Amino acid sequence: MAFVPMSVPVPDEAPVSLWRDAWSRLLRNRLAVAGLVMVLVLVFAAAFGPMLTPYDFLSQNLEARNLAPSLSHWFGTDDLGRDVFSRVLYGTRTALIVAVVVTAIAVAIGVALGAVAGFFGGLVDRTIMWFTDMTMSVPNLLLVVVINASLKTPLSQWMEARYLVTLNPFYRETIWVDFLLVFGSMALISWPPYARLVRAQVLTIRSRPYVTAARALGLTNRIILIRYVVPNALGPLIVAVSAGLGSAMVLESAFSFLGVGVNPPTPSWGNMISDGLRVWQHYPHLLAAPAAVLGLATVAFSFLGDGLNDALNPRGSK
Amino acid sequence: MSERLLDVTDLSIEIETRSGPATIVAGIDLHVDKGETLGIVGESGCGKSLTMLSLLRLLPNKIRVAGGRAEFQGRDLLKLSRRELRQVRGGRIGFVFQDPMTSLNPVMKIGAQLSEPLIYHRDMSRADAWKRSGELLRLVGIPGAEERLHSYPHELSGGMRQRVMIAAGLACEPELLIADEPTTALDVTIQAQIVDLVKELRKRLGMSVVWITHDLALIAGLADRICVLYAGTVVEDAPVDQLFATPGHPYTRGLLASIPRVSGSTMARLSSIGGTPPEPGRRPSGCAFAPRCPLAQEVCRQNAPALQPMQGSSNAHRVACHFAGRLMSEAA
Amino acid sequence: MLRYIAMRILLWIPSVLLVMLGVYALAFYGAGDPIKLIFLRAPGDVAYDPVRVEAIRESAGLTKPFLEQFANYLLNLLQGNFGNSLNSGRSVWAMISAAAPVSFKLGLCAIVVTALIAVPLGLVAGLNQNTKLDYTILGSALFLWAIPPYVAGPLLMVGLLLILPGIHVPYGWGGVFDARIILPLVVLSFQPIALIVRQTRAAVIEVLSEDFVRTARAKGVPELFVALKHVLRPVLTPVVTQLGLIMITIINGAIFVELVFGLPGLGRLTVQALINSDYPVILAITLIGSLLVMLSNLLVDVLYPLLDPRAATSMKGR
Amino acid sequence: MGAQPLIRVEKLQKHFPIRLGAFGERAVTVHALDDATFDIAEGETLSLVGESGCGKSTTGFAILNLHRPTAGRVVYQGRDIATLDEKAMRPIRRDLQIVFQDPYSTLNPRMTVGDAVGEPILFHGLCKRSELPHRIERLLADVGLPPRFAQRYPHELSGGQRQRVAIARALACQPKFIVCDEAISALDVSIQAQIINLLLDLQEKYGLTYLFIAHDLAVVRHISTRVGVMYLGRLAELGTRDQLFGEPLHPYTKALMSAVPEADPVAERNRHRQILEGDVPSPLNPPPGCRFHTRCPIAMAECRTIVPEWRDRGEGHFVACHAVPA
Repeated sequence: MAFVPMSVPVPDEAPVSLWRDAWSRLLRNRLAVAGLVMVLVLVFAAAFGPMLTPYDFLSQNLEARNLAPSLSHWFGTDDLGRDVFSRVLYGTRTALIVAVVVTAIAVAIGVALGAVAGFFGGLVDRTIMWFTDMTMSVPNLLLVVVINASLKTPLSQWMEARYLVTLNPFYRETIWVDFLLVFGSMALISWPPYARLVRAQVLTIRSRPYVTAARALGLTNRIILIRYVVPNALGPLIVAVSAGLGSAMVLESAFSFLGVGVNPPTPSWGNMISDGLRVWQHYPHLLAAPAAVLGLATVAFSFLGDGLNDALNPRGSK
Repeated sequence: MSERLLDVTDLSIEIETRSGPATIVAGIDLHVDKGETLGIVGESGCGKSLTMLSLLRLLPNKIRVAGGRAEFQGRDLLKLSRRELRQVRGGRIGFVFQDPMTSLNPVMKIGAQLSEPLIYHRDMSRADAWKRSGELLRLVGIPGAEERLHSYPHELSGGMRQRVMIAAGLACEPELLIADEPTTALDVTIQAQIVDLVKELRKRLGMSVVWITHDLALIAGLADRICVLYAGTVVEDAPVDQLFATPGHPYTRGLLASIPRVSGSTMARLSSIGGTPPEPGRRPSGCAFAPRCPLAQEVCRQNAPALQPMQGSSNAHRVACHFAGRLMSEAA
Repeated sequence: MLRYIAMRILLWIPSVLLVMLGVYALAFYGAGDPIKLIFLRAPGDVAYDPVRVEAIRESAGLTKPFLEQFANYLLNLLQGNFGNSLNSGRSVWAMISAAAPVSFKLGLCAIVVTALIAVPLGLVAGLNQNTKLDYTILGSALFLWAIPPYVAGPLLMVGLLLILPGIHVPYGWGGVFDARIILPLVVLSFQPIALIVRQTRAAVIEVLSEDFVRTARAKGVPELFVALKHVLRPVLTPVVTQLGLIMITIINGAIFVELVFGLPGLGRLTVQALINSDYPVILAITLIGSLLVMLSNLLVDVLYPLLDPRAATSMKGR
Repeated sequence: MGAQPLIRVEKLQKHFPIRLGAFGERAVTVHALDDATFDIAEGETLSLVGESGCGKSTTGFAILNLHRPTAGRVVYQGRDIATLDEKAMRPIRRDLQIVFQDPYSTLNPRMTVGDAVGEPILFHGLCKRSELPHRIERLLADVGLPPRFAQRYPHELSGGQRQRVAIARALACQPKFIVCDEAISALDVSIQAQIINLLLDLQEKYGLTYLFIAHDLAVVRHISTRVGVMYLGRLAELGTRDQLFGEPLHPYTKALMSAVPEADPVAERNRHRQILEGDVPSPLNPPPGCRFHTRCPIAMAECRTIVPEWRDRGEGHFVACHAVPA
């Protein structure tokens, strides 16, 4: 009796890429969806929020100072009579812009250094990793504060001088100095974890049989890096970025709190919290509103990060 | 007739999936007699390990027993209280797992790991248990046993580690030793050492052994009786000689035919079974083997065949195939 | 092992030098004129006399080129001379040695409290994965993580005042066994506890799926001992690592906590020094902070193989 | 076989430097492969067998220059390819392919089957882009997969199907020589038979030469022309299939053969096994002399000190053992 190989029975379904698979896994995770929705709301609020509120976040109304929350002022008003809800909404924009830009810079630096270190190894690797460890060893709040404190004045003076020479109104906007310093110094302390992660990823992926197989096919290093290493290292990076966005928001508010972040009158959750703390006992809403929103944002990103982690690295599936 | 030690009837196991529970083991019947060695043979994913793990409720997360009974010495293992279950685990039933590298705790000394069953089942003091552990290591043929007690697992070779696993399984002189592919992770020469060791220990201690494997050749010289599993059901259950001489199920025949033979002509194509086993949750209705079976008829796709004694053979040889008789006569 | 430790410590030297150089450069080029600042800040009757300023500057060695000043600073450092505070004129070493014990004691207590609370909680959550208990613990951890310490501190303080009227405001330092340490400690431990709970839980879940846990159960080991002997031991190794890394979180958090609770530690010293652009103090604190982080990293790396017998003979590198 | 061999391996050696100890303080060398000398004839299947860590996979990797050999030569088409750098090696890689053991990690999870198979074709410019889908379809048909599999991702396939894709990808370059590195070890028995048949079919169709690395002697016996037995980084014996299985000369080969169980209960019961004592020594510190002497039942004094010569004992039957007469 002969056993003839038969055609292989395969169910006819549309092919599912790992990305789409992960996406559907993410949507089944309730906490992750909650996080995703909250993040989307934050993004929406940052993009359109300030247009939707009847009050300007800057316009003061000394008649209506320190009002308790009401229908006309959802979160009440502050000591200059500014609408807190509008300010919190605008703070969302500040927080998100800072978080996105800082994370983007940090990821760019981290990915470049980590990939180079992991791919070339040897002395290059050791030098980059030494530099990474060194950066990590400086207490980061201290570093940011020092950078801000020492560079803010000279930078503003330089801008002022440029203005006097060029009369370009661009140089009058001190907000650029703020953002430049905040972005720069925060990115400086945020990149090392990304570099370490990417390096570790590159090291593991490099030793996978499919990369050896690609080498055996004669493919060039460039193709291997682009088509084999990068797409497979992306998953953990996405998880790290999601978590990183959350911590960048917290960091921004911490710096604003210490007075080295975004300066008033630009609303930021950090400086609102800092202001609110001074009058907490009398006007609790001034503290509660920004603190609660910051907490929500952090929780949202951490839910999303956890969900992404589960979706992109499903345990037990091969 | 020999005395029953373990009697598993209609055992089903399910796995939780996104689209609801999926059956992995679909109504398995098997038994082990006192002093007997039963070989359980099947390909990966056929449920052979899960069946045995379920007896001691060691199933991984999301996998659970959906029904059936498993009587061991007259008591249903699946209904034991936690306390009773603990007494059976390692006390009356010993377990040896596949990968000795991961199955021993890497941060505990060998002696401490061997002592555990003695401490918890025999109420031995730590010192007595340690001493007895040394004797156990000698029993499984580890040279320098007393010093070895102080070693960590990673300091031993794969073969030595598997001997330690066996010693732990035997520590309380259980009535039944379940060995789950204990030699798969080992080299051939080491595999031969372990097989010999178990054969000898079985003779000396008079226990029953269930040996789970995917290797028909390995089990040929080891088992008294063999159960062949396919996609979560027993397709054939026969004394070892009968199974190899007159296999009753087309799957068993296919498996035997796909093993390369000494006498086979050079470069000849092997007989092979086409296709792949069904995934859990995608079991075909009727006989699970029907889609790959060269003999399959309409009836096979409709009705799942029951495990029945082969015509013209002893009651001990049972096959789950609508055409078991026809196969036999063809072979004759 | 000693060779390894020596090598690591040797690598600290270039790291520390680079960090110091960076901060020194910031001070040199960015801080403006410290001497002028002193005069401006001085009480009204001290006249601002340019000649005197020049003289002081000369005597302080502030007119020399940058690298020479830096080299001088390092030479002084090597002799144990951290210089004098620009603000108070006191020896920086004296200021640090007064403040450091407060911070160190507080930090150590925070680590101990974290380990004692977080590890058992994480273990319980992991052992009861996906139950209500697990969700409660994990949810609380997420919540703690979302509250920045500078919000948690005042809130707790004020909240306690409201609940227990007549209680003394916990302000100031009285040593480790003083009741006033409780609140700062709690606030400082919030985020580390959240981190360690999540880490422990994840590690427990991973270990639970290991084959050797199944072996232990198959041997009839009671569940309690499975948890204590087989699960906890391997979990401790990564958790100890994380405890080392948490040093950075604690150092950062201490700045806020000391500020809010009026503790005379390094954190408050930092903030004061930053406000006054008191660079000798900032430099000294940066040095100590970096060394502390490097030391804790080294401790972790040395401890790891001692905790995990496998590492002692495992292969490293390729 | 008298003609020019396809590949000639001469005194091939591969040592890996590694660092041991918790802090990497001990630098040692793994003697993965030493002094391997043999020919691979065109169209044959040469199998290398031995236990884990014996250096059989290292040999395959070193021949393909995927691990740069520490010493020795690999002559292919009159050139020593062991010393070529990656760039010079690239055009030669087309001819020399490899199929790996683990079907689950041998394919890039982010690439479809069609992309994986089509990539080397495009890279080496073996066909026009417009013909590519047709080419892929033919390659998939060669390995027994329907064309619609080109759209699938590896995680949607079973182990056997993945191994078929891996073979199709190796075939895409139209190679002359394929290293099968434990290519069927991870598969189930019934699937193993399918893949073995496939390999034999493809060999017949395209005149392929295989270096078949495996530990399963029954499979090796089935598909090999010649067989080499390795122990702890050295070749112990090499000869035709019938020489090796019919009249093994080396004591290790004999022990290895006797350890392999046979699917026949009666024969198994009556069979006398020669079971080797102890374990394979560490390749970090291999024993001097004959590396097998620590476990050899017939070891003599000279075995402990003198490395036995690798010599032809007639009809291309090579053995390295002091106890075998010349």
